[in-house]
Amino acid sequence: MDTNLIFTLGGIGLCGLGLFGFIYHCHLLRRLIAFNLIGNGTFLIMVGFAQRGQGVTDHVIQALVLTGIVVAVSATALALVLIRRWFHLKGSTQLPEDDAS
Amino acid sequence: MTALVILQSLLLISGALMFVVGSIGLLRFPDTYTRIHALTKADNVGLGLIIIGLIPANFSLLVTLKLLLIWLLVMLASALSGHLVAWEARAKQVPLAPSEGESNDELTD
Amino acid sequence: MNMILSPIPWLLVIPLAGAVLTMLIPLNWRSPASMFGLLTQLLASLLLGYQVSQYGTQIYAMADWQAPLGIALRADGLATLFILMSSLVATACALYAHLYLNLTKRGHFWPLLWFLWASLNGIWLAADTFNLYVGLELLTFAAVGLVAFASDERSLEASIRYLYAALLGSMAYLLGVALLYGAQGTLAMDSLAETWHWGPTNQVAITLILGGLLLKTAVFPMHTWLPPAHGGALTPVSALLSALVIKASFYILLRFWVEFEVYRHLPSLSQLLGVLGAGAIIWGGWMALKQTHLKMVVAYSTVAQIGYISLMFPLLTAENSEASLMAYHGGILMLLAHAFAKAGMFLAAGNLIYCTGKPDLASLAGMSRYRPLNIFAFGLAGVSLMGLPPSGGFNAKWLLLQSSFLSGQWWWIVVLLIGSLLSAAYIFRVFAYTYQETEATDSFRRPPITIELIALCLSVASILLGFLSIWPVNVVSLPGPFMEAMP
Amino acid sequence: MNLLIDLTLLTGILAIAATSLLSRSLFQSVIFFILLGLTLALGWIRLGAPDIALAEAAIGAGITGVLLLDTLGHLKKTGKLDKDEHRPSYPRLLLAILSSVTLVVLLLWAVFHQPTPAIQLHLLVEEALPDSGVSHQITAVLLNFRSYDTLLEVGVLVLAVLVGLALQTDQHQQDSLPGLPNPLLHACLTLLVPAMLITSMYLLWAGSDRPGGAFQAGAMLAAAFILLHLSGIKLSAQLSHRMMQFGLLLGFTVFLVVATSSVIGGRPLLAYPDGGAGLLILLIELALTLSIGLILLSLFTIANSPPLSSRSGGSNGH
Repeated sequence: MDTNLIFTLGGIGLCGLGLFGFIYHCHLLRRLIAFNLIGNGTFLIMVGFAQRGQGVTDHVIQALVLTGIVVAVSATALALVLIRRWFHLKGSTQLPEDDAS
Repeated sequence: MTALVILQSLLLISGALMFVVGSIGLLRFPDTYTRIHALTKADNVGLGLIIIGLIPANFSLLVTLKLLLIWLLVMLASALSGHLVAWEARAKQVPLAPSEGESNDELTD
Repeated sequence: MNMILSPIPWLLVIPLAGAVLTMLIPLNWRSPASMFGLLTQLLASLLLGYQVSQYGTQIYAMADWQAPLGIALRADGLATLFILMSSLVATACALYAHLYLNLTKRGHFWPLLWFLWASLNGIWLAADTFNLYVGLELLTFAAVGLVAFASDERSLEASIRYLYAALLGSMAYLLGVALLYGAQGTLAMDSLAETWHWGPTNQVAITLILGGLLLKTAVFPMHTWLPPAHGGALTPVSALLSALVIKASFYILLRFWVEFEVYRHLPSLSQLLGVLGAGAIIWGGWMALKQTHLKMVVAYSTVAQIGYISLMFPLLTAENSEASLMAYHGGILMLLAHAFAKAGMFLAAGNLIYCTGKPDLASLAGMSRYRPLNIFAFGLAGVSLMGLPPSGGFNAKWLLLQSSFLSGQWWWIVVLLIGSLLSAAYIFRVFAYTYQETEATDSFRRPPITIELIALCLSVASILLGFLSIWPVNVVSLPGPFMEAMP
Repeated sequence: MNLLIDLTLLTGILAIAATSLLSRSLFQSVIFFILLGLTLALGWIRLGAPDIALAEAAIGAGITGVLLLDTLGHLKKTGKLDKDEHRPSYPRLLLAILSSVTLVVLLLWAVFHQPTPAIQLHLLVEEALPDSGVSHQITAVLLNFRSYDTLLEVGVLVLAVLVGLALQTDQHQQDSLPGLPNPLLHACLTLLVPAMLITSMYLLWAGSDRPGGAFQAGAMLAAAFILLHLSGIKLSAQLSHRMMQFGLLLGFTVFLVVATSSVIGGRPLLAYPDGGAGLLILLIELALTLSIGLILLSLFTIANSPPLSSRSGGSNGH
């Protein structure tokens, strides 16, 4: 059990938890948090799994994760803008329950 | 050398203990004001102990100064945030805990 | 080749610069500046088309670093065709938007459109898996922004649904890319294909990537986010989304499918995709038949059409290379015909709604007498979508039918026939409404003739494609790594 | 010993994530999410990725956390937060459990059958590093080898702000957040803000040969801006709308101009001229830092400004 494997497993756990929350919850903020959990899990898997394969610290994948983190924060901010507008218009924090994806 | 290691370990462990005590205080104290007290005081002392414990590990002046700077900034930040929380709580008239009563769950509402 | 004369960088720089510029300059200058941009984009795409058909596939090393270390762009026949398609459709939609939106809305529309265009070109040209991820995110944000900026309740709900589905899809894609990198140590498509081996890691990676992309393409049963988003957006946006945006994730799917020879190793997956496609054809057609709002009919028709395009996957088999080639050509033609026909249909539908002021079908009564040109545009697009001769849609369906015969998978023929009947039904149903004469109010707004002509041009293009099918088929068959990996 | 630390961190991360996901109180969820970011930063250090640790703490935990908390506060202020939170349906729970278990099993299967990668990209990076103009590998990858990705990524950031702006009709509207009139806070700001600015510049400078870089520096700058904003000193009020927009786009523009100039010079897009790479990278990073700071601030203030009353009824108005 080396560090890379342990954190890869942690990433898998986070992805699983996040996906569960993303589907299970209706509240838009909770689903957003769940999405961020999947994101963090994916980043852990990216670095842990790549470094486990290469056997050294892999700076390429670390750079990619930096890009990923910035994209994730933009996504979160965009979603929050939409959620706030939705809340303002409808006074609700979840989407109508016809057949939410 | 070993004496130094023992001293270091003592400092680090007691610093960690301070954090533990602070966390317990945060969970167990009855109202906002006492919780701030537990948190900030224990954290400042705990971090101080840990930083003093870290200095001799691989002594260099630059690193020592950086560590002390970290301590200083954390103390400043925690004092300020403690003050702000208390100030806001007072402005909202969050009551002090009655001497024997139930805790009012400020943090979890 | 001279670096200045290569149009590849300009296909990315012009839209990105257009986005920055249209954010900075005053509102009333944004349209003229964008018109200039449209012109240069068209020229650049035509130049690329010429160069690729003359000199073959072009590789462009970004920042002068060769592929596994740096990012390479690759313009092969498929990419070139998609660049030309997006240039033509986006230009038409942009001109329409310029005439359709008011000054403030237009001001916000231009930068979003330029970002959308930049991401589309980036995706068509990309030959790097992570670069595709960033391109997909850029595309998602631009598309969500365009949906949301109608800024009423319905479009806001649709944009939130769309954003959440798309984010989940791209995260699944990224997870797959992470696994591929861990297994092979590279992100470039070419070097991935060279060192590819079908271990469990790669299988899981491909599953995740396909899953994510299917969600983003809105393949049945993951299509629920699509109809509200495409039906609820402003008209030119609906056209852009249906004609181009969903094609991007499909295009990536196709590239992965062929270049990594997924069809050879996971044949059961290709049958599954075919079943999903069949489900989409039937369910989308059925739902389109039940809608009461005009744009929702068109949006559900997109769901069904995605189904047709997905039928190309089970027909791309390793056993019968002739049938596979036919299916590939049929699928691409279907995609192309759908891009033009659906853009034309959405614009024509938007014009009709503009006339009546109401979005529902019942208020279309009398339209065929009042706006015959518009109904004609709608009808021509309908001909291509139904697959009646002579149209691009007919040729595409014909190729798919023949391919099903050749490879002995007769059950897809049944699906194709049922789908055609359903699409005929929902399109004639719209017509039936327009021929009704009621004594209800007869005061219609008159749209400018130019926006009707734009819709007509797109519909005519989808019909013309029926006569010119040989040209796109030749372009997508130009030799390159993609064609080498074909069965 | 290290194994023990790793396993403790792993357990902590999973426990915190589960709490953040399943806690009844939304406030607790957000707080635990921020806590997760900080714990993950420790994890990144263990993985030998100090750059990501910095970014995770500053962006993942800091900026995301502030955005979430602020939205939560806004929802609370407008009342009736938890009222419409009925429990999700049973089939939904089943679907959630099924898909997450499937995902975990698939991923575990994939991870434990990892082949040896055929290509060792890090060798190529080391080989090309002397020509990249910087000596820190991550900065070299981000701003030289894969600079195209970074260009598009900055585009994503700009686009997020753009969408936010497009959803506001009146761009000159000030946000509703009153500043905190606390005297001690304002006194401390004179000490804290310069310290933050210096740290930000240090991070930027360090990026060329040590962990750090434009994104971390930009996040630090944004933190300083947001702190100022919260205490009532509004940058958006000080700068004109046009100046603000120019600042938002500066980084992207500089990046794009540098990229295009190399095409006009007859080289591929984004290729730096011989010997000028280091200087140009620093220039781009400087502009990016400022823009990222402003962009992250705008993402915060846009979310904050009062949403406008819904516009004229029909969606297809001319």
